[in-house]
Amino acid sequence: MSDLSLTILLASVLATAAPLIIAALGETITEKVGVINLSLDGSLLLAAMVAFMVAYESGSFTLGFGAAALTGAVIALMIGVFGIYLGQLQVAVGFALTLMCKDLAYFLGNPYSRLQGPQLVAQPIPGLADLPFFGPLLFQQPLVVHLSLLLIPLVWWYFYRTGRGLELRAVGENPEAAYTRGIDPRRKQLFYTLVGGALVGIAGAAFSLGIKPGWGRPQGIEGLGWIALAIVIFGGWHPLKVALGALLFAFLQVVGITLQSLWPSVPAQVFQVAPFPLMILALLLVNLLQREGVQQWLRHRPGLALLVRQLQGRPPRALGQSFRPD
Amino acid sequence: MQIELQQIHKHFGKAHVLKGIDLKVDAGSIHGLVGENGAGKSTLMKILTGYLSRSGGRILLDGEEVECETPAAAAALGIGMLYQEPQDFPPLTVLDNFIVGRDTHPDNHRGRQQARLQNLADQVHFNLDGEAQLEQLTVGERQQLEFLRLLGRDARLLILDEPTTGISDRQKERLFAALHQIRDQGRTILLVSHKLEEVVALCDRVTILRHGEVSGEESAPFHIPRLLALMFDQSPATDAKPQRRAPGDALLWLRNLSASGERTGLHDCNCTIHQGEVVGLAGLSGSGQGLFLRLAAALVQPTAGEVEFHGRSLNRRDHRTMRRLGGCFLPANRLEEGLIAGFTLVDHFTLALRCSRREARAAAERAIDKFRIRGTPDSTADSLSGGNQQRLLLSLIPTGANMVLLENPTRGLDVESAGWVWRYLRKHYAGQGAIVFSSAELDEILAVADRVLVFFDGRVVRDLPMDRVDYQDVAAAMTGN
Amino acid sequence: SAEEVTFGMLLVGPHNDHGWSQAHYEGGRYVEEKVAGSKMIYIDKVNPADRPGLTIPMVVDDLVDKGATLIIGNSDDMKDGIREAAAQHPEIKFIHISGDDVLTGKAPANLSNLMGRMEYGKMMAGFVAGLTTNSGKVAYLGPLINEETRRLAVSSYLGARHAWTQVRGKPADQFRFKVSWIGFWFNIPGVTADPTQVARNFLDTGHDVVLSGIDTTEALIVADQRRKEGADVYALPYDFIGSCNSAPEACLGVPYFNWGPDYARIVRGLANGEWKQSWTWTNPNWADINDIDHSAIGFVPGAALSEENKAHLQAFIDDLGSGKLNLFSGPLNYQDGTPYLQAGEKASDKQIWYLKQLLEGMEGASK
Amino acid sequence: MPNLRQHLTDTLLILAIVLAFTALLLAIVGASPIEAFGHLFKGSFGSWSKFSRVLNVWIPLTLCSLGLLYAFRSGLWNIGVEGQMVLGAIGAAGVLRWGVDSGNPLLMLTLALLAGMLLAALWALLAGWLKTRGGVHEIFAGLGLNFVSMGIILWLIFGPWKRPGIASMSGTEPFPAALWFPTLEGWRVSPFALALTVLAIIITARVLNHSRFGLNLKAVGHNPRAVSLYGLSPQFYLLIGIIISGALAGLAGGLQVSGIYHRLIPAISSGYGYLGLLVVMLANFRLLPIPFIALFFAALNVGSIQLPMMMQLDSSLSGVIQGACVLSALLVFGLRKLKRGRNP
Ligand SMILES: Nc1ncnc2c1ncn2[C@@H]1O[C@H](COP(=O)(O)OP(=O)(O)OP(=O)(O)O)[C@@H](O)[C@H]1O
Ligand SMILES: Nc1ncnc2c1ncn2[C@@H]1O[C@H](COP(=O)(O)OP(=O)(O)OP(=O)(O)O)[C@@H](O)[C@H]1O
Ligand SMILES: [Mg+2]
Ligand SMILES: [Mg+2]
Repeated sequence: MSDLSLTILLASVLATAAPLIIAALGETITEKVGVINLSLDGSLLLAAMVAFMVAYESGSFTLGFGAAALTGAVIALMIGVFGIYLGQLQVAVGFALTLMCKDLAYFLGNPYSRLQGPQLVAQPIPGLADLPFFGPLLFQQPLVVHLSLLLIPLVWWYFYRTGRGLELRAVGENPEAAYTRGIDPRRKQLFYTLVGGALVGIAGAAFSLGIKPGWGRPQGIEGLGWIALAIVIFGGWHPLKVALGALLFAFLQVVGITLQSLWPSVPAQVFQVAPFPLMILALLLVNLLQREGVQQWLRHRPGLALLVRQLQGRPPRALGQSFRPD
Repeated sequence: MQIELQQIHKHFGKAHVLKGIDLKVDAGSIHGLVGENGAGKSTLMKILTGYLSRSGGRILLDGEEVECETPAAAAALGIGMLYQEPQDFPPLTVLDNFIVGRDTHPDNHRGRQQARLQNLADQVHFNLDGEAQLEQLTVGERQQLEFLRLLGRDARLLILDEPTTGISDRQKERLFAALHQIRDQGRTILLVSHKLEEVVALCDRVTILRHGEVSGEESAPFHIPRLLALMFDQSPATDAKPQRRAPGDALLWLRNLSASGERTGLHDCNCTIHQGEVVGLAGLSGSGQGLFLRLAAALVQPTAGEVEFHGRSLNRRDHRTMRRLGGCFLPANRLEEGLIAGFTLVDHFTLALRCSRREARAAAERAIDKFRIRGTPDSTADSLSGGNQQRLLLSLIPTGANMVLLENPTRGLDVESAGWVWRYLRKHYAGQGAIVFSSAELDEILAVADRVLVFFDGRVVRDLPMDRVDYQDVAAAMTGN
Repeated sequence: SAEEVTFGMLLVGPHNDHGWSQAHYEGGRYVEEKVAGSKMIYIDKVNPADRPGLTIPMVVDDLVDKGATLIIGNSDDMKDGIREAAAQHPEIKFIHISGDDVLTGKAPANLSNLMGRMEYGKMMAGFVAGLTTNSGKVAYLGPLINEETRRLAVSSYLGARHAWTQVRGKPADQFRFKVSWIGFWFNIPGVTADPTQVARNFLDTGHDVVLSGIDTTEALIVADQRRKEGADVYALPYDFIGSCNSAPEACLGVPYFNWGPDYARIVRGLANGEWKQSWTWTNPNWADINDIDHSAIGFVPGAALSEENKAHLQAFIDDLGSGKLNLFSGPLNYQDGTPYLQAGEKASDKQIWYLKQLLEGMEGASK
Repeated sequence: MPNLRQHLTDTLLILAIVLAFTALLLAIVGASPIEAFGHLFKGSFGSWSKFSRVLNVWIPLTLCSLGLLYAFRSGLWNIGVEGQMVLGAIGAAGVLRWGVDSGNPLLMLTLALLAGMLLAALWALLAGWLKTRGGVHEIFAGLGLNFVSMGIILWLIFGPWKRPGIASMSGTEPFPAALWFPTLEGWRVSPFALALTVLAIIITARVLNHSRFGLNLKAVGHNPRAVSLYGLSPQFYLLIGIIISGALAGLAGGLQVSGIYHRLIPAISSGYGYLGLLVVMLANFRLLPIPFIALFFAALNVGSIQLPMMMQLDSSLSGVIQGACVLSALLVFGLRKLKRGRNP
């Protein structure tokens, strides 16, 4: 740790977290409107492949990112049509898509394996890049990092400060009630599922064009989709906490490497697997805290109760259920 | 706005719930809609707001036919509804709940909306904190908020489905004053209620529904006994009641029992059930009877107080303990809580009797015979008609049961079958134990029970032996008088 | 009279991985080109993660069905499977790459071991790294820990230290050599450390040359990214002659395997009916290590290597080739301070092959 | 039999969609669909040795799918099968390591399978407990535990159980041949494992469709609210369901160790747990089609190796076909549901 300056460490955390933040926020949007897109692990991979393929062939980042967003949205469309309109279990559709997209990515991406392709690099922003601390932290980063950082307040603002965001949350909580108030819940759900899917696609592109540039087998992002899903829960479906969760995960990853050299006797797997038990513990905690007994106990401890409330997150009530008007 | 409904029909699957309703509401009037539980009032109103589709019939507004296919379309036509079950978003704040929706002011400025909410609340002297979480509010307060939303809309027709659940008398007065004011502005109000005195106080005209049909229409001034007669079937006196026996030993104690749930919760309930008693629980639906039965069956845990059965406390126990000691519960929503859709009669008997399939088949055949279930041992529960589902449930009561808790046991049975069922239940279970049942039909209770508990707003307001029961008095107590 | 030989190739990774497996694949293609009548059938991604349920004996059955008379298994991981298959098909010949079954005597007579002396390649890579580093901090991105990976890391270290102290004449205590193991040959999120992350971490902590010991090219890519951002850092990939192509500007060179000549020799032998069980650890062709027709391993200097250092490298190679220089000579201690080689002692093949720990002076886990 | 006809049309419809989709994909990469399907078929059913290889995949896949069926019956999405299989393998490997010198291979093999089942069942119980007591959704509990089990197996292989001197992906030291399940001459599949799987199918058929326990389990899955009225504890059956699910996955893991790989390797579960989920979904959660679908999927897995060998195509096509099967099934079932809803 001694060799590593705090700035560099944090800058590295931000860079690592960027695609995760984008993907997790995309999934947050999807789940907030009541749809669960379980296909993230496959979508990320397929989108990463498509982004690389398109950017490689066209030389254009814009096209690469666009194609990836489209890929994510198309996958989300399947979830939407099957899950929302045909009333199939969203989890089943998502799971099948996860496995299929992964294989599809490797099948179609095979010719593009390990080619030198375009990659986004950090663009020091003139003037700002030389600031002490904030310069290296924020202004010598690739664009995706800025995108991820902008997205956090943006999603928060959209959720909690706009009318459409309010509708989005309302649909996720109670589609029937939203329907009685003149909102078409299924259209909303489909729309935001597509938006969320597109963001997941962009996250995939952020990997293959920026953070872990290139395409090949193994791509090195397998499993991150599950992690992103876990982070959404860990973050209690709140964009700020979700982003914090992604940053925490990235921090664990970055610091884990340093820690590994500090404690060589601890197997590397321990640091890598840590986020999963942590996620389970977080979920367990949230649920146990909602127990009547615990709540009563907390009633006499307002400080603690406040902390617990901050920790708590509740899934949107209608998550994963399909609404069908009569 | 003048509303005319012509020959409205509604089927839910095979159930024919509305059987050709004609209804005419004059512009600028308050029109009441009354009827017993399940008469079809809410269904009719939901059709009018486009929440439910109709199986047949026409809707005319000011003489012009309209479609009303979705709530959005109805809102555009100026129809607004306060639903019986609050259609809101508990995890959001009060203000968010006030704002959300395409049916109202398209203004998302929180400051202005807060001011509007405040303004509306002041008009009817309601008191709501915009920043509070909705889930911390009582159902009554949630209804108030919904009402304010409705008030704030330019709706020309306001439909209120049971708007006075859980609000205080003072607030009720204000609400009524507001309703009069709205009517005087020329808007039309459709009021659905059980509480006859409210209807009487407010309405210009009342339509009575019974079993999905219009059973009568009355104009002010109203005669309450006549309304009651139109609402409820005056079933021929059932001969189910044999000689009243003296109650035996106490079987079930409920002490200072409170619980949350249903619409009203249950508050501080005390009573003892003795062997040989048939106890009827009277009250409007959702006044606490269901919770009472579930607490007694140890399906719900109380927040305070204690249930004791055969001398054993049921707190922290589940229904299995109750069942081992001879308890048995039959829920009203048969397919949700009682039967297992997709399971055949034989399956059900196998589950209930814990026996081999051969024995279960024999039992199922016997039950089909005895309870006149229209089906075969291999019919699935969901393919049975409502009435036959009820017969199946009844046939599943273990022979040795000594505490039979029944929620609306004869719902969906015709009068004759109901009579048979009561003779059967009395003969087999009243002797060896007690029967506690709720019913939406007061006549049934009066005809069958030895003792009546009257529920109102989550409290037992009367506990009367049969010889002290007076129909008018119980009906009045049920509606809060 | 020569027979036509069909040989089967089991590749542990994708045939186009720009790494270990591709090197073998190209070796096979070389044989097809050079040995008349020879034909390769390959299966890539022969590992249980990529091909669930697949075992080596099964694939071998399949290849034998298709007419293969020689089977080459290119991964250490295939050790047990190859041995099992060899026992089941005594008439078929087997080559296990990087194994030691012949040494340990476990191999049936139709199984040979083959490996190139990549130690020299790694010494060259280390040497170049030691020449180039400004900070004196060189990093090694290791896969998992075993004898092979240890000896390759140690070779790199020896080469780098030699360049630093002997060629550049700098004090040994200003030289740092750090090894981080990701836990696997490539990244498995949630299971291994992320090599991209580890490489970044190296560069963030002042290392300016990263030697890669894993199958994939993360180290080079990260170095290239950092160069584009203005940092003066380099990397050396591993395994495959074309590895530098994915980021030439950051590449100091690549030590690579050239399996063609060995394979061609064996296939030719088989065509003539010759087979002798052997444990072969092939030297480079010192006359020209990059002679595709004769050298088992080579080192291609990268575009980023300065002309001056290229000259130093050539001299280094010449010294290694002539035997003037032997980096595996004592005194050398293991990492825990116990002696590995006494002063003046030169390591035997077995001492190198079965290297028990990293050496004193290297940071990082030995076990 | 309108029911049978409907199943048949559904199946044909699904197959048609999948064929069209796959042909399209192959056309995109410029390969001949006929040739590809031909290779897939010949690669899996072309010879006894190939078919026995298919059976080797079929065994664990079927076991996992059967297990999943128990969990689904009780209403749980046991996505943790993958990890349960890993734990089963660990349990079996642990016993075999311990019993290498026991001189009683039969006992050791039996113990190994039992230990694998037990360990996997406990691992499943943990997920079930998290669900019933902790309120953690079984999908996330299961997934999290899958990753943890991956961590455990790697830690064992690269740590305490590593081969003397080295640690590698090839796993632990192989067990002596005495501790392998014997195979018949020319076959690569252990008749014992095959018999065990068939037995599991028969037992599952009896238990799920003809026993009171199966009925209770199904009742809990159908209507957890109602079952307490019949004196059943829904929580108990949820746990039992997932435990059996885990035990069968553990058996599959144990067989992988003792019958296929003869050692513990990192990828011991081979993704059969996840694939099993697809099998069960495609079977529409019914038992009867499971062995056949599992056979089909196993054949795809095995036959797909021919694609890179003969056509330079990536073999992940098999996974794409499997996924496409499930998705088109969901589509067909969904459309049917919609149609039923429209005109009851
Ligand atoms: N979604 C539904 N599916 C099936 N049946 C329904 C549905 N909604 C209502 N019903 C049935 O339709 C009938 C009429 O119900 P409705 O809610 O209109 O009664 P109501 O008159 O409003 O009764 P209450 O006074 O209890 O509110 C009842 O028998 C009810 O069980
Ligand atoms: N889903 C179904 N599948 C098969 N048969 C059904 C199904 N639903 C109803 N039936 C049968 O159709 C017949 C008529 O059912 P319906 O519900 O209309 O009866 P009902 O007249 O309402 O009787 P009740 O007065 O007992 O409620 C019954 O014999 C019933 O068993
Ligand atoms: Mg109603
Ligand atoms: Mg009926």
